[in-house]
Amino acid sequence: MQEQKFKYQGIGREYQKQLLTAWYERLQNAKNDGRKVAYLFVPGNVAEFLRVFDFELVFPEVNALQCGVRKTSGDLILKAEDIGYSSDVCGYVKNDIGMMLQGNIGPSGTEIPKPDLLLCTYCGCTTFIKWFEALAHFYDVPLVMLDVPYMRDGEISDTDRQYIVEQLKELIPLCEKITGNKFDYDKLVEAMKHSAEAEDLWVQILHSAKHKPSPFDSYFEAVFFMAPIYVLRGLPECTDYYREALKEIYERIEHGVGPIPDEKVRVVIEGPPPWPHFRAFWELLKHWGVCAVASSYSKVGGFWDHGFRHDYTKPFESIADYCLTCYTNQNLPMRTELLRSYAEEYSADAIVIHSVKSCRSFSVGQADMREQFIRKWDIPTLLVESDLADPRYFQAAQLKNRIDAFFESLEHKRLVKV
Amino acid sequence: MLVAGVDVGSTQTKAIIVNENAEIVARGIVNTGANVVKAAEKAFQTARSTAKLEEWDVSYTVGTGYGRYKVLFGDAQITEISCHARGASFLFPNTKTILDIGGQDTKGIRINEKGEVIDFCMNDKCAAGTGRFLAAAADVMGITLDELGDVALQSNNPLRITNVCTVFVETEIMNHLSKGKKGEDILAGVHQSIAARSVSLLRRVGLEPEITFTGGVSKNRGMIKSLEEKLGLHINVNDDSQFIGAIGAALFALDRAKARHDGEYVQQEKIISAKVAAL
Amino acid sequence: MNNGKYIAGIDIGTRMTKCAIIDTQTGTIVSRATILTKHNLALASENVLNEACKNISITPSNVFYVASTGYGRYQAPMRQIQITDITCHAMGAKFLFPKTINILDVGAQNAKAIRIDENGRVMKFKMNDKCASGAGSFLERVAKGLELQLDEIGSLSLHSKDPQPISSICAVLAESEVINLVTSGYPVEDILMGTHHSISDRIVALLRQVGIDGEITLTGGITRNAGMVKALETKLGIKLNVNENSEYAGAIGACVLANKRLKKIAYERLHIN
Amino acid sequence: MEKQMTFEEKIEHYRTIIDDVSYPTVNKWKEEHPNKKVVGMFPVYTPYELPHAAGMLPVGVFGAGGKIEIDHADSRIQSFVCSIARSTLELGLTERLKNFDALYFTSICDVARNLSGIWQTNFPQQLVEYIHFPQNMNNSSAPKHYRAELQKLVSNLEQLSGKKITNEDLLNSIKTFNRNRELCLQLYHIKSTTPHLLSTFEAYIVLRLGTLLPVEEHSQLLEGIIPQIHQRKRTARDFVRVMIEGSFCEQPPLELMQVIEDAGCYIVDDDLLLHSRWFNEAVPLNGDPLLSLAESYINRSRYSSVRHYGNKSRKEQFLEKIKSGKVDGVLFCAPKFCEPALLDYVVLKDELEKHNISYMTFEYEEKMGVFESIRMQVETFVESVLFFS
Ligand SMILES: Nc1ncnc2c1ncn2[C@@H]1O[C@H](COP(=O)(O)OP(=O)(O)O)[C@@H](O)[C@H]1O
Ligand SMILES: Nc1ncnc2c1ncn2[C@@H]1O[C@H](COP(=O)(O)OP(=O)(O)O)[C@@H](O)[C@H]1O
Ligand code: SF4
Ligand code: SF4
Ligand code: SF4
Repeated sequence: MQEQKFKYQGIGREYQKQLLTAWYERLQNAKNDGRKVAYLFVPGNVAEFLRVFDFELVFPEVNALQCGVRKTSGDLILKAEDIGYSSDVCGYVKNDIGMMLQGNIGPSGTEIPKPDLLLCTYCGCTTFIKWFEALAHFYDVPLVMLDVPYMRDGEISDTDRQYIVEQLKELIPLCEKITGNKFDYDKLVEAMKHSAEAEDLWVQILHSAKHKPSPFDSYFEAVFFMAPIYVLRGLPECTDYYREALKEIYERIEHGVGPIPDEKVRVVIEGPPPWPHFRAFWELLKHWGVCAVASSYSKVGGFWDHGFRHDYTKPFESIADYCLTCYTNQNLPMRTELLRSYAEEYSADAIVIHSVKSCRSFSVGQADMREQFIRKWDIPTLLVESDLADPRYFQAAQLKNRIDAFFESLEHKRLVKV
Repeated sequence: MLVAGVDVGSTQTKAIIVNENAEIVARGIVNTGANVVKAAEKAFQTARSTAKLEEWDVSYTVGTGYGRYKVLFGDAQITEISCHARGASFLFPNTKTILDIGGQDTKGIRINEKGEVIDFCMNDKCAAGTGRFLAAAADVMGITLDELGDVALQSNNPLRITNVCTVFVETEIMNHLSKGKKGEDILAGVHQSIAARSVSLLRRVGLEPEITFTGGVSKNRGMIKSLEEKLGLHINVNDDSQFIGAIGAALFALDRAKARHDGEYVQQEKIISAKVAAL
Repeated sequence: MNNGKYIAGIDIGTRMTKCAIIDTQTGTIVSRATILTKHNLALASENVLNEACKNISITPSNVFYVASTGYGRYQAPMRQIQITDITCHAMGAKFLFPKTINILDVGAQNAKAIRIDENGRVMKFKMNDKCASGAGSFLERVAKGLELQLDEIGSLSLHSKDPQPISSICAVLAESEVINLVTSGYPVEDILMGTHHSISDRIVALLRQVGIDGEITLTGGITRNAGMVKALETKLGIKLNVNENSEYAGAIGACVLANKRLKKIAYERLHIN
Repeated sequence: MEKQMTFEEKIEHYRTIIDDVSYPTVNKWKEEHPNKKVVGMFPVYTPYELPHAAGMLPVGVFGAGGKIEIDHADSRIQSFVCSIARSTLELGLTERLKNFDALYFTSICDVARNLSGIWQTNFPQQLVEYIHFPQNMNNSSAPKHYRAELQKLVSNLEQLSGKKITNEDLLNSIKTFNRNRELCLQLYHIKSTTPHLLSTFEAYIVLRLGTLLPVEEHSQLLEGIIPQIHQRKRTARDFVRVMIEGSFCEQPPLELMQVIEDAGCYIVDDDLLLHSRWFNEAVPLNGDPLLSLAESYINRSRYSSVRHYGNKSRKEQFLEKIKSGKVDGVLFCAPKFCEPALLDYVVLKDELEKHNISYMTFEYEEKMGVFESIRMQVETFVESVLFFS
């Protein structure tokens, strides 16, 4: 069935690749073209706000992710360890610093321009702060914090929202000074409109995984499909992309096909993927006919699937809400409940947690989550450990053992009972 | 109906044959050695010959252990983790935690009431804390593995062994010996050191009684005692503990064979009724 | 004979105890000795000193200052000062090869990577003393397993054309792997070279942590093993500094540092009086 | 009885108290005040003034320091996490914190943050607070936001105790803690100017005891021992003056401090138990007390890796500490897996290299057992200063 050629097959992946390549090229030329460059993080990124000033945006995490997929992260991490970084700290940070030490040549071979502004969007992960402090030290450029309080009470408080709004407003003069461009309210509104439209489309793709079989893998495929909503959000290209990608999904549904030829098990996945061994990890699960119907990682850059959209009628407040609600900024009880509800909504058979050694922001608490899933809700839950950037921590034999032991018991139940 | 489980370990290969009432009818054990495929065949053959069975008498075979894919005559492979869990909860139904100390690795497995694996954790790649560590100690002391535990049990004053690494421990033992320390005290120290490491492995998966001890090292009485002391709990062991992986595999084989059997039966019924209908 | 001429450095290792004597007037090494440590560390230090003295026909009473180092440094009864292996090996390496920046000291139970500044002062170091897979005992075991002499394995491995990779990370498990490989018919020299490569991988990883930055001097008992030297050089892609004194680098460094200390004390006395 | 004890005897006695993970001082207090609440304070800094103002006992929670076996927590928190997180959870799971009615965590790192979440799910009967400290110090609304945060804590405490907290209460608490901080600083002054009179090992025990006692009692105790220290007869030795950096949260084993000092070091400054001297100046007693606390946090708190400043000024403060302590070298001594410390290390040592200051680094964890390797490292460091300067 998969062999059949549909009109849109593969567009989601291909188109996305083209967009990213174009983006890296544009970055390379940014300085020549006289554009200023801002570095920021994916979670809680204030892309719309920065686009008003025509900043080029660099996401160190996206670079690190791409290096991981292209298997260069291992060497870069060693470079960073050579200057003193411990083997126990976040692999993304080391990957990025390693890249900087090697002349800042990005994953696709193009040069990544130096920052004019380091905007640390502190959305949950405290390592973000340490990361950008290090960049500020090495590049000797100013570091500006956007302090986003953690969702410690499980809900958005007006105090927190106002605090972010005030910080954004105070950021305006600095951005104007760096870029020489005046703040323009209409431009902000326009970017917000583009964003909301793209977000609508993206959410439809995510929700499509409720179909059986799922037309879409909400983890292994989503990580490609979600790149434009991070790096291009607020631009019309982004909306175009999702329009096309959604067509592909519709077509898959129509033909009753999905990413897994014969979907046997539906799972919800928590935690970032092991980029350097992305394929191998996918294969380990595919072997058992596993399709990820929902994942938390596809929400790190924004939590839209429960209704949030950038809202041009109150741009600052909605940016604040966007920052506050992204997955990394949600507290553990919220995260646990979210995964549980996904398992229900997407009729999943199990939850798989990929625990990342060097990312404590995600990992600490996952083992405890698993206890909750198993004890409170009787959801079979598998926890595996490796790393998102450091290839040394991917122990294929151990992982295979663990994954096989888990799915064979699911399968055994089925074989014997049915 | 007879089915078999073959557990191909890094050091020893075990085979078990059970009947349809899940009663063990035969056992076989051989050293794994360099040729893993042969070892699997030999263990299976040993078991069959003790029960005077031919290959076709066994209707389903599950391979497990690190060399499970080398059980070329098997019908399916299941990881040793699932098999140990299954075997342990079969022999000791209240098992919650399993400690498996084999030749080259140590595993901690936590299971639920249904005998399903919740978590497991293993130390491989390092011989410290495995059967190998004990074998090295036995070597240095010039005694056999069977004697090791009993010698250690005689000690009243265990020495503290400070090295973790198997290589360094050998030197440490020699140093103790040359200083005239008693063999049993040294060995008791060695057992305690492994017990400590094993318990910390169990803690990582969450230690809940009852605990069942499996693998070759469970034959060592000194080890059982050290573990019980360290844990302050009774641990389950019986004569078949080294075979638990193979037993688990055989039980899985039984389930599958039955399911297949039923399935075939249903299938045949359908065909027959279809034929009848066609008449 | 002038009583005030000789300084001795004694390096009490887990396996070997080494001694070097320098003549403070010429600043040269005049005697060396090495013996097996065994378990009485104090005795080892006395024996090795006697031996080194005997070589140049003096008695320990002619040695007026003794600096001890190594694992048993606190056990040498005749010492005036004890200094750590790291400081001593660094200084010894610097003395033997003045342009040294990095030092690799590989003994029986541990491996150390050191980085020094232009004065021989230790800037950074990393050591591994928990796992035998990156230290000399690993080789001793393999030699025993293959029924070879320790001093044979290095030269034998040099004949290897196609080193056989060893997959086990652990020295103990690697030993069985090595024996399995032999029974499966692989040439011994290839297996040995593979073993040497596997150890050097770990040693080089240690070295990377302190930063590789210039001439590297190898010290410790491992320098007697030509196969290890070659394996390390292959892995690092540069030549290592090694000579017949390298094994004594710790003891020599102890002498040099003792001399330095004495000069400082003398200088201070001069200024106080 | 306290009165007749020599300083050394006192230290001995205090040590048995701080080593006891059954929290004897807390149990005693709870017996004497059966209706009052106890609030656990996770490091690094937490506003002790607030529970105090509510008539509660704020108590430092620093893990178990290797004193207990981790039986349950190891399966709840993975192996690549600092020991303090795991042993604190173990204390909870083994009901050793059952006398605690509330627990405060703060935005120092992801581990502490997620631990607060684990706590919420596992101990629903306790009030769990996760305090968000401002990270954007240059923002004009930071004091306002942090003040609101403090106000929220106050309201929750009021609910817990059923008693209103007045401005008067708050001012009184601030005053009490100002005094205690001043006394703690005096110990540090002794350590820096006459390090032979007071070792870090001793100073630490005294300060750590402070996290287990009512603050008034601790201040009184300090007032008693400070003169005793001055009267000690000890000679200064040819030791190297070092500063410890990186031990701000999980505390190093006491043996480790001894090993460092025995190897020939005077630890003249450190970042242990930072909360005890968190503010550089007294918190002002005029005006709105919560705002004073908020503004003090933003403008007058001590430098640490888990408190964000503009990058420049943080490095400056680090160097300033070194200069004012007349330090020969810095020992980066961080808990294993402590990301803030390990990440900061690279930036800070870069600064040291620029200024030609010696440093050395090693990691510790609660369960260490042997310190031989660290002893050797510190000795080497001391030698590198002694032989080469
Ligand atoms: N009688 C005995 N007493 C003590 N230890 C034993 C005994 N028999 C076997 N062992 C230990 O058990 C190990 C083999 O255990 P096993 O679980 O079969 O290992 P694996 O499955 O890894 O091959 C041997 O290496 C040996 O150390
Ligand atoms: N004759 C030899 N040939 C090759 N290697 C040797 C020889 N003698 C010693 N070695 C190597 O040196 C190691 C001992 O090194 P040494 O520095 O003396 O150790 P330590 O200082 O720990 O006693 C041995 O483990 C061995 O690998
Ligand atoms: S710790 Fe995790 S969330 Fe934080 S920067 Fe690293 S990878 Fe990202
Ligand atoms: S510590 Fe010893 S036993 Fe463990 S891996 Fe290293 S060499 Fe092997
Ligand atoms: S020790 Fe470090 S990582 Fe652990 S809780 Fe404290 S600050 Fe966080």
